[in-house]
Amino acid sequence: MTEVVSFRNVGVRYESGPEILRDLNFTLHRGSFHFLTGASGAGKSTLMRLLYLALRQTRGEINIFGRDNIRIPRDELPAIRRKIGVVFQDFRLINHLTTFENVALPLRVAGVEDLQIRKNVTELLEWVGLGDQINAVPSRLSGGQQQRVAIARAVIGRPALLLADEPTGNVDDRIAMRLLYLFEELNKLGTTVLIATHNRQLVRRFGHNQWLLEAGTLHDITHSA
Amino acid sequence: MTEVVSFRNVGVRYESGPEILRDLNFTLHRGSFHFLTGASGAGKSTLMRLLYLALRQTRGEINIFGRDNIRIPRDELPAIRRKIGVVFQDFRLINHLTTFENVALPLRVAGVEDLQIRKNVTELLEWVGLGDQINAVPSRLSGGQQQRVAIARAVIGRPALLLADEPTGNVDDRIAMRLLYLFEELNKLGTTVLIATHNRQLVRRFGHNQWLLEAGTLHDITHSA
Amino acid sequence: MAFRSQPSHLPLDSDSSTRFLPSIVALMVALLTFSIVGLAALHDSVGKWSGQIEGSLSIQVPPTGMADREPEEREQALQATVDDIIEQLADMPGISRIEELSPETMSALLEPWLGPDEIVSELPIPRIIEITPETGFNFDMLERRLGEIAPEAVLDDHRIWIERIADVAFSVELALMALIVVLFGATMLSVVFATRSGLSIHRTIIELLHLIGAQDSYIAGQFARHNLRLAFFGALIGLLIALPVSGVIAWLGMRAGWPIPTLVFSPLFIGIIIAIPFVVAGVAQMTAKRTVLRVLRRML
Amino acid sequence: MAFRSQPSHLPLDSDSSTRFLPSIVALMVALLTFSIVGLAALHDSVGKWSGQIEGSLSIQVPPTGMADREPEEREQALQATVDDIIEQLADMPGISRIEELSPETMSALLEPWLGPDEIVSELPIPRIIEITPETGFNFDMLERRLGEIAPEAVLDDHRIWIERIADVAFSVELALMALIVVLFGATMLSVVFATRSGLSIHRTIIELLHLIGAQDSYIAGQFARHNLRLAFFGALIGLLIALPVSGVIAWLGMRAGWPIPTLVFSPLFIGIIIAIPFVVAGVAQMTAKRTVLRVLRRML
Ligand SMILES: Nc1ncnc2c1ncn2[C@@H]1O[C@H](COP(=O)(O)OP(=O)(O)OP(=O)(O)O)[C@@H](O)[C@H]1O
Ligand SMILES: Nc1ncnc2c1ncn2[C@@H]1O[C@H](COP(=O)(O)OP(=O)(O)OP(=O)(O)O)[C@@H](O)[C@H]1O
Ligand SMILES: [Mg+2]
Ligand SMILES: [Mg+2]
Repeated sequence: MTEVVSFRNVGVRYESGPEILRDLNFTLHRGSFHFLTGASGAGKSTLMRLLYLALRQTRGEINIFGRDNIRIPRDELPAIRRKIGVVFQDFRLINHLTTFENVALPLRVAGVEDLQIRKNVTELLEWVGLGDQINAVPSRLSGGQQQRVAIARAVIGRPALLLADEPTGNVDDRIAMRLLYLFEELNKLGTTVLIATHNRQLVRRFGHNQWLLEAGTLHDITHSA
Repeated sequence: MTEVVSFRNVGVRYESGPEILRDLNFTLHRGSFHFLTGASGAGKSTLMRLLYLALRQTRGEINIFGRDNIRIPRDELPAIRRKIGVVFQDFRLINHLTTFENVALPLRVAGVEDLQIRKNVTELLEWVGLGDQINAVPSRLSGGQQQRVAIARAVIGRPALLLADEPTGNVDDRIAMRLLYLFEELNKLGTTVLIATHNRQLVRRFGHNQWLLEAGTLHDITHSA
Repeated sequence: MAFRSQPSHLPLDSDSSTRFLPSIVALMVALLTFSIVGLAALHDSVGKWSGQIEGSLSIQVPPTGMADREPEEREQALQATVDDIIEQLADMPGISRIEELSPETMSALLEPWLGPDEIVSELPIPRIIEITPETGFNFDMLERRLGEIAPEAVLDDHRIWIERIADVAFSVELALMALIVVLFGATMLSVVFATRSGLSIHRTIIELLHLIGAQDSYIAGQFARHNLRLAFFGALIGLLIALPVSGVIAWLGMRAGWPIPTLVFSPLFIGIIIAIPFVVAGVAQMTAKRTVLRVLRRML
Repeated sequence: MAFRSQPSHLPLDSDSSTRFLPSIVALMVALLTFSIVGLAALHDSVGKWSGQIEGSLSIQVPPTGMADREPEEREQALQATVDDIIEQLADMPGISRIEELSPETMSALLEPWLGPDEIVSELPIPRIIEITPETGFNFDMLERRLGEIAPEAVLDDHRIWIERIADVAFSVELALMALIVVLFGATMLSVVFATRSGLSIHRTIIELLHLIGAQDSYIAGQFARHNLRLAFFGALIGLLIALPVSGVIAWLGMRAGWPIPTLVFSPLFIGIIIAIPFVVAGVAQMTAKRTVLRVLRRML
């Protein structure tokens, strides 16, 4: 099975509002790397929400890890969610937990043992350049540092699918590159990566597949850019 | 008086931590336009905090609107703060207020009359492209839309000093340009503008003065870039 | 587009934390009202009892062992004992009046027992001494001293019993009053807690308002007004729950033979009940103001 | 670096909202404890009174207007009235026993008044009927019916007075019991409120945990345990405040002549007091669990 996610005629609207996304048809294969671009308000985060199962399509079919998303029983969802790492656009760090605890959260939830957690988290925090902020709470971190904590939390569990929503909006180009190398590293180990971003430069430099959300539908512009 | 802000040997540390900024010496003149760059964690937001009077230097002197910042009596601070517009890196929108109310806040606080507020806010929201989101609460807005609300709130009062901390991290280049035109517009009317950003492309395109924060000190790299 | 009617007020209402303050206030106000109604009812009862036990306590001096004496001699001996008792007890603390019951009153008292006959004056009738006790009166001490002076004398404990019970009822009343004070304090404390915890959620808003140049007094005023409204609303709900329930309980109680409370309809009582929401709202307002000002003072 | 000892538990402690739940719980538990101690003390008093008023109520049937008749005839007429009264009242509800006092008991009763003389049997002595009332007994009805049967008969209201007061005291006790029930309910409600409002602050954390793949039961369990601890802690503080204060009040009360409460030292009472923190903690835990599960169920 190489199809991680596939969409068929998917449409989404929030409550009684207009259809934000419509007629989405695409497939994410195992080990693929895509950039998702589009104007502000185009629906990138909405598409991400569909993928991390926080939102249901109003029409169409979504298949994720081989299962029809609306047919998955409630108690099987957590297991699927643990295979998905998400960098939220608004970080969603827990304010009263330290950097370490915030990053450790997915491992704690998965019941990984303490020693393992300690080793993995410290190592990863060193890599993203937060080795000296391990015990700081989010309010003591700079914007870019918070964003890196959010990224570390998303990748700590070596997810099968990584969704990053504007992961480099608050860091400089050097760190952005470093973070993308991290994503590529994961990708080489088999993780399917989808990154929503406004940073055209970055997209151009890494030259992976590029999708454009426009007027609610998805266009593959990998070769046209 | 053309000196809006001047720093003399300013240094800052948080509690007993290391000195984040040191020996800052610079002057912001009326009607000037500066970009502030620097690596993540360099101290850009910290410098901003000094400027919008949310933080005090641990040493040195800061002169703002002709007054020594630590000598301003507490009850005169609000009047000075109203002359400063701030786009916070983390937006700081009020969750249960609509877009309109969030943007109207500085005018309400200043006691501007309702009709005036209504006119100005709607006009500005149209300009930043949020004309159809006037009654949405922040949780219903996309990341870029939230950022634009934060920007609209910062500029609605036509401040004498505009401080924007990473104001384009969540919007695409087209909107980023549009927002910068808005800042330039204000700047032409006399507002002193200081924008902290990681977006080198933007800095390059607008070609204003560029300051670089590195190792805690400020370097003017306007002509070296 | 819905524009606010009061432009200078922040719309704090739609906030999700606003449900908590009213509910905790409603709860405390309901409890407080129950206790106040209870106190008023009890006070009425105690008042009624006191009215019925007003007056005195009596000592009977029986002509024990004198039946074989001459009537003259008997009366003299009895009189001596009576005078002795009165003299020795007169200076006891807590006795406001001590006096022998007149022979006429005695006849009247005995009439239903023995008939309105001459026979009374010839019989060895006991003498009765009436005592009007006052606060500080000590029944046990009286009994002890009486035992020393005239062991055959009998203290009529009918009235003293009522007195004692009224005393205990008064204690209960005091306890209930204390409970009301405690409940009032608790209500105020919970208003303070709830207001503060509500504000801790709004900390970021307070901070933001501060940074965009709002005066401390403006921010504090906004939150004070907001919390005043929430607390007043909560207190009203508390009253609206407590009053009908109290009414039903009172009705059931009266059916079961409790005295009809009149204090409940006095202006003082009604005034107190009406004052509750205002006091509660005032406390909430003040707390909010102080809390916000304290938060603000910590900021630059 | 400080690592947690329990890796599977989220460190929710350092959170600023955690101060509120314990304080409101402490307050309510203190109030509840006060009321329970008060009830126990009052129950003791009422128990003592009841012991003293056990027994009966009496009707005196005086030989009114019979002084000029022959002793024989007089006794017959009196006996007829007495039999009449006993017959007619026997079926009244609330009377468990009705019986004439024997002549010997009468003599014994009158002895201190008239001396141990033969004179008694020759005097027109009233007859006495003793009634043992039980629950459901209605004094006013008895009085009315007695007035119809024999207007000259006198109801001795000495004991009935005590009975009535004990009744009222019992009512007060019932009211206090009701108050305790209400306070208990209020404590539970405020635990529920405080727990829920605490959780509303944590909504984003709940959401995040959900999205990173935590099981509903895991999230609910974490918060349940956290709130259990907070509530237990609050309840303990409430007890630690209320018990010494109750002790001081009791001591003052006993100095002022209240009966010494013995119920307070009974195992049942001590058991109830000890149970409070556990019940409160249990309610907090359950509320947290349910609230979190409800929040989670609303999410996908
Ligand atoms: N919870 C919601 N309820 C209603 N409308 C929503 C909600 N979330 C988003 N929207 C609307 O859906 C549209 C798409 O939002 P989305 O967040 O997906 O955009 P985006 O592509 O991520 O934009 P950005 O680059 O600015 O983050 C926007 O117009 C937004 O207002
Ligand atoms: N409240 C605070 N207490 C202690 N340290 C802080 C606090 N705020 C920031 N810092 C530290 O100060 C340094 C500078 O932070 P600052 O937010 O100014 O960086 P920045 O240049 O804005 O970075 P970014 O581009 O990532 O937003 C960082 O190392 C950060 O950890
Ligand atoms: Mg988005
Ligand atoms: Mg910053």
